[in-house]
Amino acid sequence: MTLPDWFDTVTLVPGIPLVGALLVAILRDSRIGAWVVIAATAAGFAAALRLPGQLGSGLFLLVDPLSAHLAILTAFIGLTTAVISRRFIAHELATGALDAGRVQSYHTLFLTFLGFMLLALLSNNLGVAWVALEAATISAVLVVGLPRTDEAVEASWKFFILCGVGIALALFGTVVMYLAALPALGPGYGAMTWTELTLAAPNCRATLLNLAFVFMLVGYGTKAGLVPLHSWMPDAHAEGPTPVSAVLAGSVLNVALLLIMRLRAVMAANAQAIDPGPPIMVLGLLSVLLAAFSLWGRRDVKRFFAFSSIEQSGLAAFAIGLGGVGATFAALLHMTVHTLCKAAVYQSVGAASQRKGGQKFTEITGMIASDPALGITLAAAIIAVAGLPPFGLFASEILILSETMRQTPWLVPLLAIGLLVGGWKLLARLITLCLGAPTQARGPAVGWTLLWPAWLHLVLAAILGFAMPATIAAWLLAAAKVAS
Amino acid sequence: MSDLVLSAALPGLTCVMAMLTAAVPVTFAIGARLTFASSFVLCAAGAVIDLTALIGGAFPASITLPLGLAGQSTVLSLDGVSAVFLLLVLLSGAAASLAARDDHGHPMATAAALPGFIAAMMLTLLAADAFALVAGFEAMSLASFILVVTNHRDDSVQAAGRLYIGMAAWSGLCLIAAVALLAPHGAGFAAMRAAPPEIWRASVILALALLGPGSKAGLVPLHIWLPAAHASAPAPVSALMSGAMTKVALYVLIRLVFDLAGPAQPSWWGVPFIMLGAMSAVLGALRANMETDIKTILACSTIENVGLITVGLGIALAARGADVPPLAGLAMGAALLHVLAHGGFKTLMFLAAGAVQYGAGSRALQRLGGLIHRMPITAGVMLLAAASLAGLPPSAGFASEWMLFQSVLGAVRLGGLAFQVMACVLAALMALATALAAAAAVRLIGVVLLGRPRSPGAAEAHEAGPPLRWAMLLGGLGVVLVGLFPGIVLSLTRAATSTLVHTTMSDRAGLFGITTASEAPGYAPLFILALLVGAALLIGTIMRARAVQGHRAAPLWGCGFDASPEWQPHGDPLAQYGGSSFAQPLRRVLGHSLLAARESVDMPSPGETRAAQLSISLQDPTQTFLFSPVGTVREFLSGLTDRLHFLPVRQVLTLMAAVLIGLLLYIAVVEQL
Amino acid sequence: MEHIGFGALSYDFAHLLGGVMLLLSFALLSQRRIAATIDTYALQALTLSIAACWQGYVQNEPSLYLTGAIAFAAKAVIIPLMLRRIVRRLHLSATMEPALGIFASMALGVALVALSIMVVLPTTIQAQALTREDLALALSVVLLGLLMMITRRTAFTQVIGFMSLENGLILAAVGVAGMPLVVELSVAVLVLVGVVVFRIFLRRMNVQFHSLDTAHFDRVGSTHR
Amino acid sequence: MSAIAGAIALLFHILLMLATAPLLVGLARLAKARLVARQGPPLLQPWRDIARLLRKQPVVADSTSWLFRTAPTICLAATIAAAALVPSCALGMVGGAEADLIVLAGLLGISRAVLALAGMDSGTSFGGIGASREMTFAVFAEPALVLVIFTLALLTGSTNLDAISGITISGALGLRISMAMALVAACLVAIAECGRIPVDNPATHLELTMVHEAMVLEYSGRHLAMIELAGALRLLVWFSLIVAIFVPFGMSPRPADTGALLLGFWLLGLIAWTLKMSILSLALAAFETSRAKLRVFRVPELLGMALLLGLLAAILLFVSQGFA
Repeated sequence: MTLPDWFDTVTLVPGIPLVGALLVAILRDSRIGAWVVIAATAAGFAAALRLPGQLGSGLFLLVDPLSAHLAILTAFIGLTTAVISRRFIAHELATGALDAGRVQSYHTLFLTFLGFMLLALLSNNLGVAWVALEAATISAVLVVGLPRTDEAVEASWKFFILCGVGIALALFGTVVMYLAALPALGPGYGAMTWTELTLAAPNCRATLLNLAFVFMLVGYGTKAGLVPLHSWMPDAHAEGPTPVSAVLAGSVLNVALLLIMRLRAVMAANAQAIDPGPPIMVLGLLSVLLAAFSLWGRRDVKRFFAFSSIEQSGLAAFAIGLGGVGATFAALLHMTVHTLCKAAVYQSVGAASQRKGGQKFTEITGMIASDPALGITLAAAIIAVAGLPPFGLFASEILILSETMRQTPWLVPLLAIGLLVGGWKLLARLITLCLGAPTQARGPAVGWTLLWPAWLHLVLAAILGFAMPATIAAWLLAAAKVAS
Repeated sequence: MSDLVLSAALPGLTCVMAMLTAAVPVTFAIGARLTFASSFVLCAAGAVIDLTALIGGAFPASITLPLGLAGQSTVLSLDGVSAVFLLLVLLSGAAASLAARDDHGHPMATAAALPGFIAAMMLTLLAADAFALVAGFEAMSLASFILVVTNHRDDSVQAAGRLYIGMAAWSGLCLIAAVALLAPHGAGFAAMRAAPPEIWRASVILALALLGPGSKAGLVPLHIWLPAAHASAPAPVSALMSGAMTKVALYVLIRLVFDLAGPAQPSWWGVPFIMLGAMSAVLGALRANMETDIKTILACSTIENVGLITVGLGIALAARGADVPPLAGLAMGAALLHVLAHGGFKTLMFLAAGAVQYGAGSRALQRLGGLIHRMPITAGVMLLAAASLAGLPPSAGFASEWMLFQSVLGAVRLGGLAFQVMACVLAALMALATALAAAAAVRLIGVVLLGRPRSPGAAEAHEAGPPLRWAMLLGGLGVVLVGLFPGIVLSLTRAATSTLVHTTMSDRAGLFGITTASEAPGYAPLFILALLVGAALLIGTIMRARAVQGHRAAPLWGCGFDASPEWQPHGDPLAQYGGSSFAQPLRRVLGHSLLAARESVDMPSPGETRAAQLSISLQDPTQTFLFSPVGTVREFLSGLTDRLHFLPVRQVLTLMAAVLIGLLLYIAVVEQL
Repeated sequence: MEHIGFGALSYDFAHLLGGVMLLLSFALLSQRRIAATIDTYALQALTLSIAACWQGYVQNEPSLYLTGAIAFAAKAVIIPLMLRRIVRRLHLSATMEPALGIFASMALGVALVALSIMVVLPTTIQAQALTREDLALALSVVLLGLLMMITRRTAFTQVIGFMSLENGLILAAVGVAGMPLVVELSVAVLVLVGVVVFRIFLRRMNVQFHSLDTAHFDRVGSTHR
Repeated sequence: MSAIAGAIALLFHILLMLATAPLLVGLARLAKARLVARQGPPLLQPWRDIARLLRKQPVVADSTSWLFRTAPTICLAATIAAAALVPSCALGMVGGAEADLIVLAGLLGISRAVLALAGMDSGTSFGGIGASREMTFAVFAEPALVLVIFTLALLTGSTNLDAISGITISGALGLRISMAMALVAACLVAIAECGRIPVDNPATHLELTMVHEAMVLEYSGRHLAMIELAGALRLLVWFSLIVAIFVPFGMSPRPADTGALLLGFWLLGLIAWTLKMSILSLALAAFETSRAKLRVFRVPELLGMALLLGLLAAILLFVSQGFA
């Protein structure tokens, strides 16, 4: 079941985007660059689709249902976002928000970011995962700082300093984890490998495991945007180019949550170590509650949805903390569907803010009246994110709530308050964004044909929620078993 | 052959549901009118199928669909209870679809969402597992939300939509929590029934059911979204929401409490139902007298009627707990009969309100009047429905209210002194509510249809178009039949009653009337009708024989108001009693304390030429005591969290350090333990 | 190497180096002048590189010499030089205002060291003392770096705090027996890339705000929520 | 055969009630006049008024609708239907099985609602003011009435008037404080429902004090005749109702009980009923003479008292555990 580690088709998944990044950097032509990005992400997605047939693990890479699932998802989001961003960036270029050099940097960084994300997802080695995540963070920081506005610079600074500290703490956790596994696995790569760690966890030093857990939780929790470690997220989402927000909301959170899941699995395998559930649940619950209440005062559309991402990420973390196959399954489903839906939201919000020439709520109203296609897409995406049928977040939220009811019923009211307060505001914002009298349009109109990626996401989200094929269900279940 | 037909009932209904769902995207291809037509045909077909099943009584049947939560399948089932409610939904849906062809609003948005709305209600009713139930319920909320905000350019509609969707989210969450509590051993209804919850869990479920689906049905204290939302939607949708959706919410309540929470509950379970129901009835009826928008008035009356139904459910529950089957059957029969009757006449009333809105150009009482002259069919239908609203014999509203009073009388035997006193107060409150409803009905009819037109729009009003006219006439026929043959309608609820309270009304309901016990005197609408017609004939005969025939028309004498302007052939219309003036005595006596109604008069001093003004304000007690404080708390918390989110970088790092150190301390402490 | 314990030279020297680093962390915390801060940081980095080399010698792991060399070159020499240039070029004021009093931050620092010892000590009663002590020291350095970041107002000193934090990380990493090269590499990547990025940021921030005080950002941010 | 006989008996009963009703009003007026030492109108004056009105052609405002013109008929028909259900001199009439108190309240409600609508249709302030006040009074009268019905139903086990009278007449109930309270409450409700002093003054035409009269101000000719007749009939129905419930003694027993329809019983019942009606109407006159009309906003307080009495009656019943 071991893989040869390099030059394998698995390596193509992160490899193709990274090579594509190099290519774009060399080509120095933004228009061709955009097509290269699409081609690279498409090829990466195609390679990712083959992952389910290549289950196995090596020193550096690990393809199990969990990582394969999230890698396919990330590659898919990367592809659709690349399609959307070609048009988006062209418009930014036309309006002068970005110059040609920055556009080229954008394409390069986008692919770098995506490649390292995929690498982080597929890595079996804690160190590799860490390096990949770090590299992805840096490229994301640079992308966020691309627009030359004061706010963008501020946002990328906050992003960098917080994630930098977070990732540093995670590295410390990784060192301690290695130290904890030393007696069980001896020196060498084994003590840094998820698969080996999980197997050898009962023989690891419990107290060191605890220490490692704390540091990695804080480190990766920062990346997952868990309150109170989340401050970078609203700003980064609000100020960076919108297509990046779509990928940020989806993939970074997923990578961080995946690492937390794996960490949880290691911790849970050791009887002497502390129960990893409560701290994760507390952070998750805090995120749900605080983000929900914070939705109310927002004036900026993208920052608003960033808070919604924090809420959803918190919900997933909460479910991961609950533990058990059922809850982990729910968390996985939630992550998957949320990624799809939130990407659809950002894709349509991006188009809407370009159309209206601003991203304040006061600037974007009455979308359905002025641009029916865009307005309806946006409305559907918000409905999906708010957890209403026929979209999948509805299903995953039900699963999470009923798992909570089964395991810790006294937490249900808190969770429900968070969901209610958040969902209420989301839908109230649906009213102001999509309904009422439209504000004046300043940008290009967007028709149905340009919105197909968003609808593809929404349809997939609906299918996953209400008519999940048995094979995918079995596959997700296998993934959940890996992680719990 | 008939077995074949009956076994095809559930698949047939499922097909209807699927086709209605499919109509949502198809609308954009085939256009609004065709969608309404197909929705009408589908609903009518479904109603026929459902009626066949109800008469044939082939219950329960179930089928499994390969859709649902994460690879699991969904079970749909048809039993007596769902069939009764389904009949209402489908008939009301058919009437609304037909009437919507006459809609002057936004036909595309309405057309796309209306079939989906009906399908979602059907799913809620047919669901036999937790997921389908919740999915149907939420889809129903979503579809109705879309319908509520179709006239979204209006700020008040947006506000109503905001409130509505928030309360919908609330009730959905309560439902999910209740269902999750019920389903530790499996999500199917069968599994839930096999393992009924223990008492504390059941009690939480009861509370959640009353707060969640209860709020969706319009029960006090979470009712305030209802008048705003029902008034905002296009009229056919309001009809469907008031007539059918509130009943679907009641169905969910019934399903959870009577069926899934176990076959036996303590008698006190009925008490919260009775109390909330009585409060809703009085508050709703009182508000119906105060409001000045015809659809808001009707929506408030819906709150009242839902309250009455809930009282019936409460008595049935208490009687079931105390093991008094005859009373349980009577109360449940009353509740179900009122469900059907109210569903019918409220649908009709809203359709007529729509005709008024489009025909006279306004829904405000102060801009209507005298419509009976130019809108004879609408007026006739409205009168018919208003008689039910007022609970006058032999209309559809009376039979169920009669049964309800009888069950309140019987409820005295269910408990100790406290319960008896409660029953006694309940009787008084219900009488108050029905009398208030009668006053509201008189006010509505008197101001809208009678007198002189109060605006040019009302003076130039035109009758509804043919589809709406047909919808109203057919609906009116149905309501008349329900009123005259309550026994027959009750016999349709036989299976439902026996499922829910293990007894039926079949020995007490017949073609000619209903009785409280077999062999006892009862209520015979046909006899009452005969008596009324006979008396009228007698009077007619006498008058023809004895009195001077015909009459002489003359201008109205109005205590000497100004000469009529050109466009007001009947004098200044504002010199007649209007909605606010009609409500004045009740506003002063009851509204002041219950609805915080305040009047302020701006009287110009002598010599000033401006007009005097009377302004009236009222606020629902729920708003005062629940929503405003909760809103304040929410705002406070949002302010608090905002401060957390927008800290300077340094303080954010401090937070991070605090989390890290906190967790380190946590493990240090846990390790010591 | 499993036999290293109290009294062994290898242990004592490693311990000493760790102690020096911790001391330097405290020194960093107590500095008010920018130049002195940079010097102290350079000294800490130097100590780190010596510690890495010593560990390379003790563990007989040549890659650690590389780590030490990288640390020396990058952190003890290049970065301090660059920082000094920035200070000169930007005409930053020579002193900086801590957000928290020096004494209070020192007291907090002591508390953090106590905490790290409390957390680590029960951890490794059965493990080798080297790991135990080293881990406690490294953890202290990390926490003190964090403390420095949160008690200083300017972005400039926050960067130094961050780098001091990373010193602690590497101290931990080199102290662990047989840790594969991956970590060192990654640390190197982190430091290099991090500095580049910081450089970009410092320049840009100055262009746009004419100051390195992070409070500016917060004012900008507060208007755009 | 017996059905036809029953129908004929019912018709006779209705005609009897119709014929008597104006006399009752006349008697009350006469007695009131005599009590204040006036000569007073003759006993037959109400009938004469009605006959005179029938000879006049009605004048109808041209802004009114068909509802305005049919309202008197419906109002009178509903009152007649109510009268048909209330036993006057005999138990066990054809309508006996349907003589439910709640149905009866509903029928009286029809006549009230229809007149209120007609008042609104007239399009004047008077019509509206009367309709509004009439409906408001009903809002407060109805709960009190229902509590009375509630008490009676608890005592006798039925809301059927015929059954209640049967049980009262059998003496099974004895004397009860609850009954007394219910009687007072019922009388207060009756006063309000019939628009008598102190709730309303049937003789006034002062703008601000009118309730019922304001509502029907626009009526004339045969329409007004019907309304006058309906008003008188309503008074009679209430009197008969109170009598049938609280003092049914002397009523002719059910045919089923006696085995046959006995003319003697009937005559006895008729005499007893006439006597009781006269006494009640004299009592009404005496009461009205001694009271002044209440302000409109005081009326709810009066009816609230009736409500409390009804409540007390029921609660006393619970305490004594005396219900059937």
